[in-house]
Amino acid sequence: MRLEAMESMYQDVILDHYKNPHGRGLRDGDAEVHHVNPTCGDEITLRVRYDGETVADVSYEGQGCSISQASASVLNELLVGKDLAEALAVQDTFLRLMQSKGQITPDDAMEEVLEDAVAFAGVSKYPARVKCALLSWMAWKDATAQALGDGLVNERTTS
Amino acid sequence: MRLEAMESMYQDVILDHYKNPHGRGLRDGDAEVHHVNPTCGDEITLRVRYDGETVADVSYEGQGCSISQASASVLNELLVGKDLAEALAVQDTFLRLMQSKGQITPDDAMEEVLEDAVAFAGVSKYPARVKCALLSWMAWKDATAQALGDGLVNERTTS
Amino acid sequence: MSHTLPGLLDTEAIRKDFPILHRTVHDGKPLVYLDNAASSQKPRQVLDAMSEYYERHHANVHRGVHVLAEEATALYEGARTKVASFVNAPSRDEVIFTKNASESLNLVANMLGWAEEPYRVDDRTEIVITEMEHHSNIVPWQFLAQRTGAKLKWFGLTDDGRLDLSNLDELITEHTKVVSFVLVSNVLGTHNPVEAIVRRAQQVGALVVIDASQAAPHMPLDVQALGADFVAFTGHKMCGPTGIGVLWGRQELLEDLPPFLGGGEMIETVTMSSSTYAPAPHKFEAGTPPIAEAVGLGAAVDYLTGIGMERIAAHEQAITRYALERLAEVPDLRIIGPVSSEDRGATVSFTLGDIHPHDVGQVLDEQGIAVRVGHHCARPVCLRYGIPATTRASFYLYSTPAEVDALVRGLEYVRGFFG
Amino acid sequence: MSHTLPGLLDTEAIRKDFPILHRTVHDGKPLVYLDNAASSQKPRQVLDAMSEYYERHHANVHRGVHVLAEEATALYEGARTKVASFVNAPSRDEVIFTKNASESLNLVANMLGWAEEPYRVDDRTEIVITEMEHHSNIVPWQFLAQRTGAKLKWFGLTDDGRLDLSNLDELITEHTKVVSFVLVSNVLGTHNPVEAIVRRAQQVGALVVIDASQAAPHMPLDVQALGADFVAFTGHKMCGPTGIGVLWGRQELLEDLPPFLGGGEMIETVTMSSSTYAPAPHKFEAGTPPIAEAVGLGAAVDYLTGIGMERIAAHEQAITRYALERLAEVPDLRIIGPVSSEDRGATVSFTLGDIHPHDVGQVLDEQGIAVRVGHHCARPVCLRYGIPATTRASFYLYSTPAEVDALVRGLEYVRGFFG
Ligand SMILES: Cc1ncc(COP(=O)(O)O)c(C=O)c1O
Ligand SMILES: Cc1ncc(COP(=O)(O)O)c(C=O)c1O
Repeated sequence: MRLEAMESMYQDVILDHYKNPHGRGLRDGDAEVHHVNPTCGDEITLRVRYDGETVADVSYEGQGCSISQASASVLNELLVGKDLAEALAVQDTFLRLMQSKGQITPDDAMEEVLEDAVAFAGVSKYPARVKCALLSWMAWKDATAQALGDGLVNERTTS
Repeated sequence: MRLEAMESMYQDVILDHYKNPHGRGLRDGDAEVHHVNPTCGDEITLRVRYDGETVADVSYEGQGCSISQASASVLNELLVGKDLAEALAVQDTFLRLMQSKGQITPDDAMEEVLEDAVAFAGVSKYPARVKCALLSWMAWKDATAQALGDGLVNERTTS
Repeated sequence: MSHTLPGLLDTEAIRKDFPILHRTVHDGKPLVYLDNAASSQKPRQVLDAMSEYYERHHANVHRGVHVLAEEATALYEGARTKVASFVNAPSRDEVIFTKNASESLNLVANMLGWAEEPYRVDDRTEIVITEMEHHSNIVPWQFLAQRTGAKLKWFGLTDDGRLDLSNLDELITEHTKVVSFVLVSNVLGTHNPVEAIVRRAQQVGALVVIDASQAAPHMPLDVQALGADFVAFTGHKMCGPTGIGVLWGRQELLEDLPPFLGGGEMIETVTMSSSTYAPAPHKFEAGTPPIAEAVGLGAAVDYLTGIGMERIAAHEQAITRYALERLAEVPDLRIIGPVSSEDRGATVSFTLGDIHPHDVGQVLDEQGIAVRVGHHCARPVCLRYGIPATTRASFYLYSTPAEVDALVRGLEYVRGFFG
Repeated sequence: MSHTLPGLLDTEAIRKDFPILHRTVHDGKPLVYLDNAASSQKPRQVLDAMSEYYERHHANVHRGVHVLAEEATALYEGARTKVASFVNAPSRDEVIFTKNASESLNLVANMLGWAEEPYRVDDRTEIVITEMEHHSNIVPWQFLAQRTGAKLKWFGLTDDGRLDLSNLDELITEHTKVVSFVLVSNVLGTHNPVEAIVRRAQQVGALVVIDASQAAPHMPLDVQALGADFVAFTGHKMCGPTGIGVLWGRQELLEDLPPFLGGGEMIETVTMSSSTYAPAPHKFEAGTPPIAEAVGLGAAVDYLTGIGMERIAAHEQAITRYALERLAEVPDLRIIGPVSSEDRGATVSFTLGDIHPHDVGQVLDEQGIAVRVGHHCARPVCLRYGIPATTRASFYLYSTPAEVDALVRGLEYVRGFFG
C-alpha cells in the first residue's frame, strides 16, 4: 500500500508527540482561553504564564485528533522559555507553513525556527486538518494577548 | 406566417366578444365578488342577481386580456336566463374543457351546452391563459354561492 | 464472507448509472464511498435531466406566456407532482420546495412563531424535540424558544441508542404546541417509533413535525400513514441535486399558517403598504424557485421509484446486517447506536479504541475509503455517549458487501498504524 | 437599420456558447429570447462545470476528511472567492450564498428585526424603500414593519420613470434604520443614483441595502464604490444556475448581527439548551449549501469576466439605444420608464395601445419572440403609471440588433391582429 502523502502527514515526530505529549495538564497561568474547532469539535483549554516577557509556561488540556494533540505538545516544547518576540516569530512561521497548502518545503532557516514543528509541513496539504494543527497556536496567541495586552503583542509581532 | 395553434386560441368569436362585450358594467345584484388572477393581475368585480333559481343578471367590470374579457362576455350571454342547475352544468362543462390541456375536441353535445364558449377550446393548450378564461367563471360560482348559499349550489351541481 | 446476501440489488448495473463511482482516488485506488448519510451521489439520469432542462427549456417559471416559460413551468410543477406521489401526499399543493431540509424545518418553526391561535407558540407553550436530532432540527427550535419565550424540552436516549419514551406523558403535555423528531437518526441509524409519539401528540393537540432527511432516500415514505403534520427532507441525500429541499404539510395548516419569506411568486396582490398572499404551496416559495433542481429531484424520484423503494430498503437492510456482523469482528470497535439491524437505517457510527475519528477517517481515506468523522451535526448525541466524535459509515442502493469488506480491512490497517 | 452598432460584442461567437439559443419554437421559428430580466440563459461552460462537479467531485462540504469532501469544499469555497472578487468585496468572508436574491433580502430584514442596538428595527424606527421595488424588496420590509411596529416609507417616482428624490431629507430622517432600494429597476430599466441616497443615509446613520439583481449581470459591480452595507443579487439572471443567490455584507455587520436560519454548518457548538455560531459567512448558511450551484455561479462569473463586464455593459447600452429608437417608430407604443438610454439598463417596458400585454406576449410568442408580460413582480409600478401590466423586452450579452428588428416586426403584426 502506497501511503506517501499520508506518511508525510503522520510523521514519526507527530506520532511521538501524540503518544507522549509535553506539558499536558492545566497549571497556574495569567490567562486562560478555551478554543473549539467547529468543523470537528476538537477543543482545547490553554493557559499561559509569563515572567515579564518570557513565556514561563503553557499548560493545556483538551481532546482532539493526533494532529491537534501533537501540535499542542510541540507548541509547549518550542515556546516555553522563549521571550515574547521570539515566540511570536515561531507562531508566525508555523502559521505561514500551515497555510501554504503544501507549497512550502521548509528550508534550513525555517527548520531552525520551527524545530520539531516542521514535521507538520505535510498537514498543510489537507485543509480540513490545518485547523487541527493550528488550534493550540491560535489559542496561545489569544491567551497571550489577554495576559499581556493586545498592544504589546502587536508591537512584538514582526509581520 | 403559420399561426394555426394561435389562430385557434384567438377565434373570431373570442375577438368579437372582446371588442363588443355583452352585459359589461355593474348593475344591481344579490352578491358581489372581486377576483384576481395573481399570475397576471387580471381583475374582475362581478355581481349576480337571482330571480328564485333563475339567473336574472350577471354584471361585471374589470381589466384583463382578450381572453378574460371575452370569457366574461360569453358567460353573460350563456348564463343569463338559465336556471341554476342548467347554469352550473354549463360552468362545469366549461371548466372541464379548459382543464383538458387541449385533449378534448368539443363534440356536438358539448357544443350544444357551451355554444359560443366552445371557441375557448384552443385556450386550454396554454396553461398560463386557462386562468384568464376561468376568472369570470370562478367569480360567478363564488358569487352564486354567496347569493344562494353553498348548500343549494352543491345540491344543484351535477358532478 | 458471503457476497450474495439475500435481498441485494444488482449493484453492478446500478453503479453504471453513477459516473463518480468509477473514479479513483489517491493514485488509482478505487473509490469506496461510504458517506451517503452526508450526501448521496447522482445517477446520470438526474444529471441529464438537468442539462436537458438548461439546454432546451430554461426560463423563469409562472407568469410567462412564451413557450420556454410554459415548458419550464410544466417541468417545475411536474416535479412537484412526482414528489407528492413519492410521499403519497393527498394533494400536490401540499409539497413546498425549499433550499434544503434545514430551510424546511426553519420554515415550520417560523410559521408557528408568527401564527395565530390555535397554532401560535408563545411563552405559555412548550416545544418537544429529542436528543438525537440533527442541529437543523435543534437550532430552529432554540431560536423559536428564545424569541417567543416558549420552553424547549426533549426526549433523552437509552444506552443502546434508542429514544427513551418512558416519560412520554410528562414530556408531551397540554402545553405542548409542537413535537419535532427525526425519523431515522443520521448518527445512530435508529429508526424511531412514530406511532407512539404521534398518538400522544394528537391527544394533547400538538402538531407533529418529522425530519425524514435520512428516511426519504432509503425506504417507502407515506406522509398519510405517518400521521404527521409536516415532513421535511432534502434532495441531495436522495440522488437529487444540491439546492433543493422539501416540506410537506397538511393542506389546512398551510392555508392557515402565515408565510415566512416574502417576495416574488408568493403574493396575490401587492401595494406599497400591504400585500395578500397566494395559496399554498406558492405562499411559501418566495423568489425564483430552484427550477432545475426540482427537475433533477423529479428525475431522482423517478430513478428511485424505478428500482423500487421496498427493494432499496431491503438491499440496505442486508448490507447493514452484514456490516454490523463484520464490524463486530474488529477489536476495540464500539458501535454507537443499535447493534442489531432491527429498526435501523444503513448508517453505522462507531469508535475505534482511543484513536480519534479524524485519524481513523484520514487513514481510511488514504485507502480510498470515504467515511465521515466528527459529530455529524448532532453534537448532543456525542455528549450523551461521552465521546468527542464518531466515525460513520453509511450505505446506499449502490453499496456492496465488498465495500463493507474494504472498510473492515481498512480499519485493521488503522489499528496497526496507531497501535 | 444598422446592424453594426459601435460597442457590440461578437454575438455570433457568444451565442455558440448557449445551447438553448439554437432551438426553434412553434414549428421551426428561431427563438428570439428577450426575457433576460426574468432569467438569463446558461453557457455550456456553466453547465459543464456543474456536470463535472457531480461526476467527479461531489460530497457534502466542510467537516469531511476524505478526498471528495476536500475537493467539494475547495470548489465551493473557491466559488465564494470568485464572487467576492467579481464584486470587489474586501473579504471573501463577506459573501453569503443564499437560494436567491429574495432570500438575501429577507435575510437582511430578519437580521435587523432580531438585532441588538444600534441596528435593531422596532416601533420607534423607520424603513425606507422605493415605489419601483421588486416585490422581493417590498414584502420582506412589510413583514418587518408589521412584526416590529416600524414605519415603512418610500420614495415615489417621477413621470419619466425615475426616483423622485425631491423629499430625500424628509423621507430619510434620524428615525430611519435602513434604506433599501433597487440599483436597476426590473420594470422601468432605471439605473438609480446611489450616491445621493447613500450620503443621506450615512448622515442619519441608516444602513443601506442595495438590490443589485438587475445590475450584477450587466455591468461592473463594486460594492466598495457603492458605499452600501448590503448588496443582494441572484445567480440565475447572470448566466448562473437557479437555486443560488448572494448577499454581500460588511464584515463588522455580519459579525454583530444575529443569524437567521438555524441548523447544520452555521454553528460553533450546540448543546440541547443553547448554541453558539460560526463566524460569517457560515453563520448565515444553515444546512447543506447550494454546492453545485455555487460551482456553476463561479463558472458564470468566470465567463462574464472573461468577456469583460465593461464590454457587456457597452454592448447592452448599444442594443438598448437601438431598441428605444426602433420602438419609437411603432404607433401607439408607450415606453414605461426612461425613454433615453442614459442611466438605464437593457430592460424596456411598454404598452401598445389598448392591447392587453397578455395578448401582445401571446402573439409575439407565436412568432418565436419571448418577452415577459404582466406586472413583473413590481405591481406598485403599474399602479403608479395607471396601467394593469406591461410588455417587457430585456436584453443581454447575446442579444442582437436583428432580434430588436424581429421584435418591432412582431409588434406590427400584433397591432394588425387586434386592430
Ligand atoms: C430587481 C429584482 N429584485 C429581486 C429579484 C428577485 O430575484 P429572485 O427571484 O432570484 O429571488 C428580481 C428578479 O426576479 C429582480 O428583478
Ligand atoms: C437527520 C437530518 N436532518 C436534517 C439534515 C439537514 O439537511 P440539509 O443539510 O440538506 O439541510 C440532515 C443532513 O445533513 C440530516 O441528516
